[in-house]
Amino acid sequence: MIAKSIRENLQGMWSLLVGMKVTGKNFVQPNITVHYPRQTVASLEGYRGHVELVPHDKDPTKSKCIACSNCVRICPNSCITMKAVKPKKKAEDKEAAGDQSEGKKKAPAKKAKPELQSFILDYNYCSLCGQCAELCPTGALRFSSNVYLAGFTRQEFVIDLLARLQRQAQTKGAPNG
Amino acid sequence: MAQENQGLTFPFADTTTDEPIVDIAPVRKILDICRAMSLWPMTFGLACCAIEMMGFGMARFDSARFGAEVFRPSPRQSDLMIVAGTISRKMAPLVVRLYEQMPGPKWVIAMGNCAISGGPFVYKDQYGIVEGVDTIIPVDVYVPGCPPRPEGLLEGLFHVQKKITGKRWWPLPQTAEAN
Amino acid sequence: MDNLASENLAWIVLFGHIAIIVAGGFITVLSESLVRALMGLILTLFGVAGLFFLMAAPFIGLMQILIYVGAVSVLIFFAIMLTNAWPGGDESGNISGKKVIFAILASIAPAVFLGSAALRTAPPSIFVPEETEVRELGRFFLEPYILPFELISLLLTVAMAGAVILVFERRKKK
Amino acid sequence: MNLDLRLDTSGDFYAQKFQPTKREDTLILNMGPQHPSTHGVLRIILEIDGEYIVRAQPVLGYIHRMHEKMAEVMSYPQYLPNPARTDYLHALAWGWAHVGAVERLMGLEVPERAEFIRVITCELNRINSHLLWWGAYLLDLGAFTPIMYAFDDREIIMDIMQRVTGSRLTYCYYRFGGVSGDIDDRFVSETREQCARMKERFKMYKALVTENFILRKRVEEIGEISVDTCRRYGATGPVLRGSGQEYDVRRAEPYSVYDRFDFNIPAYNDCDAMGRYLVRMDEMQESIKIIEQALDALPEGDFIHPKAPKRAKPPAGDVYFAVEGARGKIGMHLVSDGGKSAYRLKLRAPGFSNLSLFGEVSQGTLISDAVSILGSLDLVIPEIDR
Amino acid sequence: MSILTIYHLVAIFLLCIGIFGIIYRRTLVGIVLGIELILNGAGLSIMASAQLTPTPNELGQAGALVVMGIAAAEATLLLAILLVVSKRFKSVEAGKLVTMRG
Amino acid sequence: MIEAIPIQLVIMLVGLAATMAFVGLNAIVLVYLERKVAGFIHRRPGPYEVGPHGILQPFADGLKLVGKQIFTPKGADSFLYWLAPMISMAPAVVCFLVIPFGPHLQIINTNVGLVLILAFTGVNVLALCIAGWTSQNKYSLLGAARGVSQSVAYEIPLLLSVLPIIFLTGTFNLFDIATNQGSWPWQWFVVTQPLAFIIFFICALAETNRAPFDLPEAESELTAGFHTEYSGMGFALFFLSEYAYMVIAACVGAILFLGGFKGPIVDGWWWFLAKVYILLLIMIWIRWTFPRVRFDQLLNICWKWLIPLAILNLLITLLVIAL
Repeated sequence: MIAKSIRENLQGMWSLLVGMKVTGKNFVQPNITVHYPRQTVASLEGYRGHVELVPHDKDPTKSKCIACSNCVRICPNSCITMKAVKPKKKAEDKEAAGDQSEGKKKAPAKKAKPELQSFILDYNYCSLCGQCAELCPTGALRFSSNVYLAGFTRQEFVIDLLARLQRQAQTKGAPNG
Repeated sequence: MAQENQGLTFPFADTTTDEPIVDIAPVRKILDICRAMSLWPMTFGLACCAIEMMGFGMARFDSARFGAEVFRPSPRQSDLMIVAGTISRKMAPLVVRLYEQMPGPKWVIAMGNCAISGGPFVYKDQYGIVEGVDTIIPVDVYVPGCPPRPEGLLEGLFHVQKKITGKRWWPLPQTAEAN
Repeated sequence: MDNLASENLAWIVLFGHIAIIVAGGFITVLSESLVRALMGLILTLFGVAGLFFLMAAPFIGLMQILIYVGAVSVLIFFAIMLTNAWPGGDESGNISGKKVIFAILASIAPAVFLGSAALRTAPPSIFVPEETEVRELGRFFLEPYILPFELISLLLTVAMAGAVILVFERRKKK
Repeated sequence: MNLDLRLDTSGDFYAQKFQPTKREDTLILNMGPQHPSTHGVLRIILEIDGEYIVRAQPVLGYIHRMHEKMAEVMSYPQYLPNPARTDYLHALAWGWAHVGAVERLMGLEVPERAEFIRVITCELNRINSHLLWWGAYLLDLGAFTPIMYAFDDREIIMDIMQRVTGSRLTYCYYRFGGVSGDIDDRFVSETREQCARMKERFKMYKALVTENFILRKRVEEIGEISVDTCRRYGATGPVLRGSGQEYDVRRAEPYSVYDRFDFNIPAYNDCDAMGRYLVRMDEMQESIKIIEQALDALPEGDFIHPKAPKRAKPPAGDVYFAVEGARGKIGMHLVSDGGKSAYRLKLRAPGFSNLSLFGEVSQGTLISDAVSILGSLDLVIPEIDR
Repeated sequence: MSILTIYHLVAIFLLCIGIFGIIYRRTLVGIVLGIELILNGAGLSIMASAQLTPTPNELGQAGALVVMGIAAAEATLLLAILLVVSKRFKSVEAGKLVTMRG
Repeated sequence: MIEAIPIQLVIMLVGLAATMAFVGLNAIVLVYLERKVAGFIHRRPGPYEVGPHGILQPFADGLKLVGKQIFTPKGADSFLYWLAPMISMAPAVVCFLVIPFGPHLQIINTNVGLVLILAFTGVNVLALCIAGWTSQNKYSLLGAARGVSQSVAYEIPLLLSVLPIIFLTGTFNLFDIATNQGSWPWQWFVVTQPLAFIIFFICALAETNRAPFDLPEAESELTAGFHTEYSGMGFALFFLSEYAYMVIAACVGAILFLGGFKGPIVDGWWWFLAKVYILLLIMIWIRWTFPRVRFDQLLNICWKWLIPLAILNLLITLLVIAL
């Protein structure tokens, strides 16, 4: 009885030493920390940041969006507000410049296509389900990899995606051109 | 607190703290830097974001590098309240109380969309949640996302440091987009 | 000159300790909060320990701290915590004047007798006592005075056993 | 300086309604809503006698997020992100329960590849959930290091999952009729690598924790829950299996392709916290077994049913679909009136039943043991409050 | 005034204030505090008498140690008694315990 | 003795200042060390960005704690409330006075050094009690109750494990105990008294409330235990005193069992510091490895294992000495 208990306790003490060996082994192994602001994680591929507009193939300041507002309707949290106007006469020129190459079903020449005026994402309400991007008939939405958002007011995250797109096009275009 | 619970509007939390005993500009500056470099968060998780908050303290992202290592369970010893998750109306008075229990100077990060605005749980006629923690306590930094990545929270921490000292101490990550 | 200075210093130290003891004593009996009273007691204990040091018996002084402060006062603290003897509850409130008078009378009586006795029959004393080795003390305990030493041990054992039995019985009844 | 320890007279509604026993030497202690060992915002009112618990009563609702109500307001696809947020640790199982119920009601068939993807991701998610539980449980017991090691593994799994699902935690991956994106070779190879790595890690976990003397003393013969108690409260999952009942929804009412895999259902007859601990540790290894089998047998094909409707609109009727989550049986009872949002959606949260045990089991234990029991139940409070 | 007298006066002071405390205090714990004061006075007196006179020093030190031993034993027992009393009478006020009933 | 007072007083005052500095320095080093070791065990760098490799981190923490709002809970006895951390800190400083750091580095060489340390470390319990009591918080009170029973219980095996050394050397004087041992490791008492050393070490862990015996401040059970309500300076002082007691425990252990400042080749304070820090590192290592024990287990270990073993060890030692 006593012998058994002593043996058990000795084994227990041994297990404690084994535990210390494990932590000791880990102590000498290299760190796995990503030193964040100086390094970033290897792969953000596939991660959903907030959505962003995909620039048009031809004109990087324009979006592929056709203002069908599918995304507005599917969004569970109604974070997307979209404003589009039906263009007057001059719409044809732009269409000719842009949309023709896209294999879209509803791009007949006659119909006046609404033009995107503003595309505002209230990121504060988004739950990143990704259904807007999935449902988009033209593939005009994608996920940004901007995961470093933080700010002093919540208005900072009401993002005007169209303006953002244009800004990006400019900054990207500047060094190149 | 219980009475306040009945009404649906919460009086703004009592944010008064004692005046500092010594208030000389250079001393204050040094103290501010020390405060910025040793922001001890409170172990206070509400929902999903709390797991990412744990990730923020764990080996891969390691908030300890910036002095935000010591997660204190008691609000008395913490400087930073990370509101990580949805605040239900039942919880709101307690969040206010926790905030008031922290001794000044203190800072609040609203982490995740739920804490910022109610996030995915806001719909017409919703009855259960507080739409934004900034309606009940003053918030210093917002970190959006659902849930934000630990990098986002680290950025939030840097923003708090920037707010305290008026300077960003660490470089911008290379992949951060010029927004 | 040097000697005089050190002598004066010695008196200052002595009276400092006495002042601590007096203050502690008054806090112990007069404060409304029992915890504060206990703090007063501890102050007194430290004062007495200091006097032991002055009497060149550091071992006894340390024992005083070890036993009284480390054990006895902690036990009393426990008693305060466990018995709901809240300050503002049991210990506060007016105390009848009669009781105070009785208390003062009862305490003055021995003071008068013993005090006068102490003053009248004061034997000549050594100003500089010499330190005893702990080893000597141990020998003293183990050779001529082994009986009292064993009696203390017995007393402590019995007290511990008694305490355990007292509290244990209550649990059994429940 | 007036602290009446016997009764929290200044307490709120719950503390006042909490009927203390007749004993007078007890004190009421509020554990939570903000307390390190409640993993969120659970509040437990304890009546303690010294260190012993006389009575314990959980108070819920501090993170009630109206999930059931939202199902009635939102259309079916709009509700997709919600289940992930009920139980954020095993988000995919909840998502599966939701899409499964809708699919069953609609009679929608899921392509085989999608089913396999679902199995793989769901099991990966289960490992993640158990790993977090493991770390957090040991944190409750006072060991700081295991949670760090658990997160090392978690981060790798999260990276693997993030590539296909897009998130780290609150996955919104399953769609009616399939999944939202296909897996690729990289996913397969990374998963295989991780499975091999995990096997090594389990050995380390065992040496560091499972065989640790102090831990064994802290969990063995603590919080014994009999099968009968489990039945009375409806406890499922590792709690029930830790009591010796080999009940697993994956085996009992097989859904998806689980009947094709060869895996054991770990069960321990000791009924104590150690039993529950071991069940979870074994379950992770079983999950790895399932994942490896699924990867081997991964068929080609669509990852989503080609005719899957974008806006699901199931016919009128009601359906119940259950899956095995990391915490137990997740059930979704969906009642539809044919509209675009559910008429009623009842979520059966396993944590709720598991928590209900606590009041009974914790009676007469030490506070430390209560923390140990609470941890061994593996609670996720938003799931309980829904 | 010899230094021994001073020590003795301090001891007497402790005795007096202890007695005062015993009568003045209303709770049992307060009374225990008074008793401790008296015991301290006794120890001090014994020590002083031995150290500052030609008496062997060990005698005084041993005496002081005995006093401490007694104090420790007494405190242990008193704690136990206090616990029992407070459970039985719901109070540790000395005035309420005069009934001598269980 | 009385003639000697002025000189001693001067030495004591200088010594006090020196020990204060030593305590402060040690706390800073230990905080840094603890966090770094914890970090490396977790495979992360620990404090890193504040100063090169984070060496300024403890300073930032300390200054921040000084700058925090000072706060007394409502209804607390504010005098006692703030007295508690000081009572906790003060004896620690006194204890350092009698520790021989090197052959000529000792502030007071007294014959009762060991008793002094044992007596003054016992005062810490009182601080714990007062802190728990005056905080007006049930968690604090429970933490204090735990702390008291823990330290009172573990004081007994601690004394019993120290006794064999006293029997072997015949003195309470720490300097003499150290010089009684030889310069080489096999001449230290740890070789002749391994059981006593293990018991002493376990008791030291328990007395200093270190994990796995950190029950008075058990985070997951009692939030922060007895110092739940302390903010700023109060918390800092408790923190500091915890580390100070750790250092004292390690110092005593080094002197009693590891030969103190004696070491191969040249004796000196370097050997002493090295031994102390090795003991401290083991303490830290243990903390980051094991779960916490339960309260009744803690007492069981003490009463059922440590005390009988210590008594057995003592008896065997006596027998050997007698023969």
